[in-house]
Amino acid sequence: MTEGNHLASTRRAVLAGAMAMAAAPLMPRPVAAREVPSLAADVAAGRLPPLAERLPEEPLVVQPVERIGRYGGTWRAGLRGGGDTIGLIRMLGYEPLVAWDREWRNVVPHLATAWEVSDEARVYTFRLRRGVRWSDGKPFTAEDIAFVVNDLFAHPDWPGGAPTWLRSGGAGPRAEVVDAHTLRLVFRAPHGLLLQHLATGRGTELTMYQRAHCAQFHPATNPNVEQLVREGNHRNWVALFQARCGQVFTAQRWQPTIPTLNAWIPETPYTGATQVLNFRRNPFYWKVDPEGNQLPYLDRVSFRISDSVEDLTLRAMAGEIDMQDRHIATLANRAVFHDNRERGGYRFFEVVPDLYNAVALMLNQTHRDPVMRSVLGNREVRRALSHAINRREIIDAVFVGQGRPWGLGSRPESPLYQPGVGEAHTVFDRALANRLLDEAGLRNRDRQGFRLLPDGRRFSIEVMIIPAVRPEWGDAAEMIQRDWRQVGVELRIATIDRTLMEERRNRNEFDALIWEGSAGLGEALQPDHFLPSSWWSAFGIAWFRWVQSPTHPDAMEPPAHVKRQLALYDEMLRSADPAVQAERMKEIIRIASDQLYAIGIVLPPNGYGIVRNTFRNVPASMPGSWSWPHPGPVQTSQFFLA
Amino acid sequence: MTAEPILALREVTMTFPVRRGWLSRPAVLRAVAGVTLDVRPGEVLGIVGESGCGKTTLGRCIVGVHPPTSGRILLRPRDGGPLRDITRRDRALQAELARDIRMIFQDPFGSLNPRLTVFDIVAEPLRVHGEGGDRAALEDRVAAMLEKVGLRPDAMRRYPHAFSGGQRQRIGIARALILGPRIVVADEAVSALDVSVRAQILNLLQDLREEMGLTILFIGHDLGVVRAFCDRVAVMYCGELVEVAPAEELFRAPAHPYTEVLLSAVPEPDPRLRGQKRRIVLQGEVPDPLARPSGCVFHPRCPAAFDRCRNEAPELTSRGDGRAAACWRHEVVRSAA
Amino acid sequence: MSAAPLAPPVSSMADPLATASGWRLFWLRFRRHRVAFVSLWIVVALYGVAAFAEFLAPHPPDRTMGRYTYAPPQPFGLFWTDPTTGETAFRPHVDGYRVEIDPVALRRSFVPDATRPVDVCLFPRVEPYRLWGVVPLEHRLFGPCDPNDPFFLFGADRLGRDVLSRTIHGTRISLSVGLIGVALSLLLGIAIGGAAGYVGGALDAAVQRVSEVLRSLPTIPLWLGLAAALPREWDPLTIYFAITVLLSLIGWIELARVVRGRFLALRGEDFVLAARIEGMHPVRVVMRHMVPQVTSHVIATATLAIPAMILAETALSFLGLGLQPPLVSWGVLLQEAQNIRSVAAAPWLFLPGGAVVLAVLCLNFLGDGLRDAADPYDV
Amino acid sequence: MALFLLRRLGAMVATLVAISLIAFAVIELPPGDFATAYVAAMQANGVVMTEEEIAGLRAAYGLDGGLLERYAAWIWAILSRGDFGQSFEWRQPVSDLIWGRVGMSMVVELTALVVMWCVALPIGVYSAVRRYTVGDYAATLFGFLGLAVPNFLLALGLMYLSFRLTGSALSGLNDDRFIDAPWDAARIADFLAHLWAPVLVLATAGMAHLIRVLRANLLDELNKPYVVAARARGLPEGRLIWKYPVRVALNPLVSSIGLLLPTLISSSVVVGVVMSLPTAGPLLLRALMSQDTYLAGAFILLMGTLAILGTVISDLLLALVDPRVRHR
Amino acid sequence: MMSEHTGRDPVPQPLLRVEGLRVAFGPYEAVRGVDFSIAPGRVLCLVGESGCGKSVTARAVMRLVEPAGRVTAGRILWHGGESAEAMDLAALDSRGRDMRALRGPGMAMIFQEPMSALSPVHTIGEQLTEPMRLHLGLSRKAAEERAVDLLARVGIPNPRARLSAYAFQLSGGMRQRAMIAIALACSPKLLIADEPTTALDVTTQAQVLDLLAELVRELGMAMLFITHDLGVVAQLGDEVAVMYLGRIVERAPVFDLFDRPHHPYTQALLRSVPSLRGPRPRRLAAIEGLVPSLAALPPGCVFHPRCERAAAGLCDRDDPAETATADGLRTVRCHRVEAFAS
Repeated sequence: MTEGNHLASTRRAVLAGAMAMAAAPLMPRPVAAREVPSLAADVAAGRLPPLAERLPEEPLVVQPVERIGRYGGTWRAGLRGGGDTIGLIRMLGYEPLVAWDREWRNVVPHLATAWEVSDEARVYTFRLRRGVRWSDGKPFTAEDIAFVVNDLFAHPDWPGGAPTWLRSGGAGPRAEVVDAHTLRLVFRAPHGLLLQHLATGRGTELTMYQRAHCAQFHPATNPNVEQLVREGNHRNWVALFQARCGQVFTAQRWQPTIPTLNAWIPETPYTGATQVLNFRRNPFYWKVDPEGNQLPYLDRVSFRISDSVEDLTLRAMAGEIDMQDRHIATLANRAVFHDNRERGGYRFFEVVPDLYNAVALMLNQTHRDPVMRSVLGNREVRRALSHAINRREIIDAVFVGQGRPWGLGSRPESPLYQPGVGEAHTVFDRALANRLLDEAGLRNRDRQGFRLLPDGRRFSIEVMIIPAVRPEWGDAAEMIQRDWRQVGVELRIATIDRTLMEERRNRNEFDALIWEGSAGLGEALQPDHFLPSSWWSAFGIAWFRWVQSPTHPDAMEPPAHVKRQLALYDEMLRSADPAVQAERMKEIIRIASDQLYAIGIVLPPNGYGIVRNTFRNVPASMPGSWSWPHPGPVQTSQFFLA
Repeated sequence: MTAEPILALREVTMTFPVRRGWLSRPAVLRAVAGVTLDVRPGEVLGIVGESGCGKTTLGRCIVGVHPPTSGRILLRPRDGGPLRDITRRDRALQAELARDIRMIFQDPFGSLNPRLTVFDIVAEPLRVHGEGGDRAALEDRVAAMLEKVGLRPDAMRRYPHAFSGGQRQRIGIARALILGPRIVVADEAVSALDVSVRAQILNLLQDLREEMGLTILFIGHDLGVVRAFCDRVAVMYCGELVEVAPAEELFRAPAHPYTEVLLSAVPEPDPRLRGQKRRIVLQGEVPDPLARPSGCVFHPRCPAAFDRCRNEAPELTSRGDGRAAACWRHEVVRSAA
Repeated sequence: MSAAPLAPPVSSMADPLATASGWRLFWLRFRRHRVAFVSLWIVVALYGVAAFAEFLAPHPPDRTMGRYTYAPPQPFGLFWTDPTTGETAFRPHVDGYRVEIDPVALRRSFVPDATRPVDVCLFPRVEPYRLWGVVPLEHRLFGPCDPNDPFFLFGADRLGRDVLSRTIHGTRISLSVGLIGVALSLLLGIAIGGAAGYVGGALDAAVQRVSEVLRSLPTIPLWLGLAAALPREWDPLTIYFAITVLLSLIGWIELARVVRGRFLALRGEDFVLAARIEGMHPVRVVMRHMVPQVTSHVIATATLAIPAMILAETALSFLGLGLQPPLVSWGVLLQEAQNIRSVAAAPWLFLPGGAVVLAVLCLNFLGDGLRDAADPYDV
Repeated sequence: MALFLLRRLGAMVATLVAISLIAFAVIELPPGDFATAYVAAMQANGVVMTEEEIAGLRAAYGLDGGLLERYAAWIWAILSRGDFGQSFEWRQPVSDLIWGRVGMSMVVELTALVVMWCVALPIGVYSAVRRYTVGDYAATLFGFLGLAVPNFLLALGLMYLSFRLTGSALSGLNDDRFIDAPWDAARIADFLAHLWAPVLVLATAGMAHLIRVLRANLLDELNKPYVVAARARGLPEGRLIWKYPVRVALNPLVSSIGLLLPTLISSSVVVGVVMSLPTAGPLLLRALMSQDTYLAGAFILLMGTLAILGTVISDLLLALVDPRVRHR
Repeated sequence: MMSEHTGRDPVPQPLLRVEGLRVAFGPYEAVRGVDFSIAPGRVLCLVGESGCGKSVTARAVMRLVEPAGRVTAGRILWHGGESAEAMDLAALDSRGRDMRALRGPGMAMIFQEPMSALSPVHTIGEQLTEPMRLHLGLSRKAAEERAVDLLARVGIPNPRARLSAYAFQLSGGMRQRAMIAIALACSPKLLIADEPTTALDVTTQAQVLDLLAELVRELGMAMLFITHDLGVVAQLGDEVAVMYLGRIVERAPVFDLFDRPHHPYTQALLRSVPSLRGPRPRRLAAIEGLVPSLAALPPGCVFHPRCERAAAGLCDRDDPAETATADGLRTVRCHRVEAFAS
């Protein structure tokens, strides 16, 4: 059993992408590594064990993007005020059991070196990397993960229980510690997408708690926990636990006192009072470059916390930010960043968004009002409305001419891309639109020229938008409004608060909404625009209700094509074979596109980020998503300052 | 001389709570302290005293600006029936009384609403009391009234700021008299005017009084004017009446030491009197109204005070000849007589 | 008796001022303030612009010309010299654009090009529209003779919308926010302050206390909280009125303070006393004798409150809590402009800010002038 | 004086209770709670949360109690233990979060106040004494311009200008390297080098009001007999103006400091957000947006308290400088 | 009490001589050519109704009408300086050093309302010592000592404690005494009193008048006393100048004036003052008509519309010149002065 291979004993195991990881399997155990210069003094003074004792027996060898780097330097970037923990996870905290490769094609070994999946994808067995140490030098074992799964997620007091992505059949798994380096997760129902989910940002939740440290705050392992709760003036042990050990999305997990597997350790706790969040290198980090140099190259990370995007933008332009795309890389800023490249001494890198569309207008096909339901549920009406939109003009005006007309379908960069699907129903053809609407029984018009519903009311659609999230939506909506006016359909734009939008959506009290079209690369992980799978499946909230519970008063039985999709998805979950999953997913997307679950406008142009010229090993292009939590899978530990 | 009073004050007292800043608890200021006084029909009764003596407050109690804290105010009805208690007035009664008892104010600038024309100002009582009919009728009455007070009828189209002080006071008089009242309270009505104009206004009031049979309460501090204008004079000190007497008598032979002091202080327009006139120099200051002296209020400054004055407060007692004074010395005189 | 008058009395029957009403005197005093007088006319003009926005703006506010995103302002000229012949003729025009596309920066640059004039007409025929949503019209005051030509005197925004037209349309909401807000404040302020000042006593004390609390509260958090509490399903116009009401909730305090102070002073005035002795109904006393005295002063205070509301609206919009597109207000326009990109490359997007400054400035001068005229020695 | 203080304090407590009620109500008014706001924020980052997770969140934050109940608990904790509760977002005691920020705010705002006075005073006096001269108009125009330009525009412009001229963004109150450093001379120097910009923005905005009130007050006083009387005693004009009418005209302004403070605090929210200052504003805005009840509540309560304290202090100041107030 | 100084005494060398003084406020002339002079130890009373220009005249002497008003013509000759040459104050810069140096040691002023003429926020002591330290160069301590003496001199009890009192803490009479003390701080040669007793009650007025008379006698200073009350004039004045509409219509020693007023305005004025003596008049004598506005002065003699004896064709046409009696002690501005001056 060599590193990177699967547990070879069972050929029935599904091969999950480890083979694709280019260099890793072939890499011999690196030798003759140098000590990290900035740690040399500590090692010499005996405060730190020598490198060989810090590195695992089988360190993860990271292939640098450009070249072997050199040690030293600080990575400066910015965080938004308010716990910008997502950004931290992406940049510093992506250390899951299994990870994505840089191309977002395959799941590759990370903290787990190999895994086996049982039939029907119910039982997963992971082989953990040997000798990996937490930042306090304690070994990382299967017990650490079992603690999270069994003692936290399965504990009745733990808020929310196991996270959704870890559930199947409505419950989380049971963790079995086979030996110190072998862990088994046993699910109640098939969970074919587990590996992919593990490789997303949320997958890191399993590897963020050191049992030895966190058990102090758990009633099962520390009988005196009540006393600590009282002393710390906490509500209960969970609050105590989260305060001292953190929780995946809270700022509290970024404390110097919490042992971590990350490349850098915070120097001060991340709190609301923090102005600059500084990290120093983790001397026990478990990755090396091909020459055996312990990563990370960069000694420090320094994140300025700013409440003003403009402030961050100016800092980036002034060359005070080394690498970043988050918050600052807006469409509008591109030109100014371009102009200040020399002044700031930076270059651009490309970020391919995990979006199939920048503007996805979803019509509520399960409208509470039967007349509206029959009209919006009519595929021909939706086609008409799609053809009525002059996408080119919107792209010109709103998207600086970037991107092409697009409906619903995977991005060309996606493995699931199917020619013609994304382009379907996107031709601007006002005559066709009018004809289709006439044929759909919407021939009558009122004095202002608007079409009337069969019951005599005006055919008027209110669309909920939150321009605060994407300013383009408001602009696009205004242009769609004009286009639809031309075919006699009224669009009313409701600028709305997010909370309220979600409330109305979940109560199924809305006509339409605009959101971005997710996902365009990681379709299977976030399929809500392709079939009724979550509250974000706004095209058929009542169908989703039905999927959840057919007896729910708000539930509506979906039509045949939806049921077909649900069946396909079920097949997908039962198989952990990526090839099978890909085929099923493609068909689901084809149906969704054909049924116009969302009327899309434009295939989003690629985003960008800026990186200082001296800041190396940043790929020229990377996907951008929470499912592929960029730049995490690039392996930020191999960034260096030339 | 002892005609039935048209207006009678019985032990009228008016106090105000005074808060002197944040520290002290509210004190009680006795602006008017137990004034009893009869006003006879058709007379001009002068009320004199230095500033702060309560004469203005007394006048305001009578016209109904504020009800007295205690005591009674009685008014003889128009038909001459028995005196009617008008101490407490609701708005209806106030409106009714506003026909009988009216007021002329001191400040010819502040007493006329600068935003209204003279017509509006003078006609307002008519309108409030529902008299006068339509606009033309109102204009006729206002014009007649204006002529009566010596203004040209076309003045009614102008605003108060277009008039001099004397003219404004005429407007104020017109407003006071247009309802044909019986009693007019003139509160320092000529104090703000220049000498030459003051005489005009006083003469005008004199004429109108005779013509309309008015009873006038003339509140003032200029003793010369009071002497010239009033039939009877009441002298106030520290909220109390210290002397009441027919004008001639009072100026000839003041019965109360304070009256004497007042008279002696008036600068006479005759240089020959320089050094001849006996000037009584008062000790100290007017007492703080919040800390009234015991006994006779005037005793700390009185040149003729004796022991009794310090301990007992003298009542205002009549001497029988229409004169009354609140002074133990006067008491002595009376008992001697 | 006041201090001996230093200046001689000037009014007499012969004086032309003699028959002037209080309002006329007010006006005459006001006219002496030259800056305020000029400001008055600018403010009147601004409100005129607000009233006739549809007619005055060369384009509808939401008209996008996708080809002209971020087009800079075009210079306007009355005479045009033909570059080929060198002849100069009267031809009102703006310079057209030469477009340069930079594919890396994802940007089109526009350079005004004098050789391609866009003819400008008075009363050009345009697509039919309705003034105030009522009066059907087919012409605007001015604009390009050919409606398809670019015509951006203030430049264009990120959607190729005419900033001038949007600014003109924004005038309507921005100025009316102030006006309506102040009207509501006035209503509240006069009612509350008037009652407190006239009745006095416990009511006065209560009002004093409440307004002290409200004044002590930093307004932005209050507005933030309240603005966040507005039901978002309301349509933009309702939100607009709600925001106005919110602004006025704070605005009344100052007005109430002024009114109360004046009423307290007026209550002791002899002419009010005279009216009260008359047995007049208190409401009539207040309406006839007290309110007219405070109006000019209140108008001045109200005028000074309008700019504060305009600024408050822009600040709220800036924080994302005020009015939202598709409504067009100056605040909304500035909110869209408030990024480095605009500062750096499209500074004309801040021209609505110029409008804010102009309006606020003029309203302040006007208010100051009015106040001086109402009461030369009062703060 | 002692009695006055007591009464003033009593009134202050009553006002504070009112403020705390308002603060709490305002934060609780918007639909939804922290959980919904949190879920929405996660959603924006692509993290989808389920109903169970949300319910778990609510339970964890104690958002399931009644409004009054929570208010009572909150206010009781503050009064009994000085415990402002926990910030939902930061899972930290609120008191750990706010003091530093509020302190920084006070530094910025008080500096702005001082600058405002130092500039407004001479300008106000000048424009009153030289009424209707070019200088008066210029001063007035300057003051009004400061008032008319929205704060955020000024801040934004200043930041960009600084970027163009010096190549560095003008934001924050310290360079990164000083932020966790002790307050030594170097840090203070750096602090002052950053402080001027927000102070400038804040001061220009408030100055007009000060100038205008001072000018009006002074115009009122300039014609008073006591000024003529002082002149009749042969005092030099400059000394006379500053000693007599200015002194009297300042008194009402002294009492207005307290009222200026809430305004300053408000505008510093906006400036703080634009210029990314470590002041209360940005955190408050965040807290309000994310419905972090106790954090926002504590901020509003604290700002209200400071404002009221400001009023009390300025009342005392007034008593100090104005004998008419002192001796009554 | 003070019968010694009467108008009959030979007139000493004047301290101040005003010639043809004119003061304008904008387009209106409030003072239209006024002449008078005051000698040390003498009291000149300037009498007239409100708006006649008496206050303006007094302030113009101290050059305190600027900038609202302006001395447009005339000379204000000051003989109080070191040199024999008279100094023309009208030619000085009203805010200049020379003028300032004169205020305080040369001339001082007391005002009608002591409350508003005293600074509300400075102590009496501060305002009292200020001119001494400024003009006499006294130390704070010396100034305070002198201030205590002065306060005692003007009859303020417990003077040392009063130094730290504020104006609002004193009664009206005390305030006026304090005001007088401040005026006397630098021992002025000329005291200008602008209606100092008008705002006071009669009893207090009497005290203040006595005090002023005493001071003039003791200190030998000259006093220009502005009043509208002829009773006050009769008590205090050595000489009287009656003003009407910006001009002195009659000037005479006090006994002459009260005995035999020449100008019809003076006569009417005297008649309209009610006396406490003699028979009670049935009616008061009034001057009919109104004081014309400065904006619309009648032609000819400005008093002619109200004058009982105005002669048509003369008084309504020609402005009367000032005529002096043979002894030069008296001047009258009336066309028909011979016709009735008996």
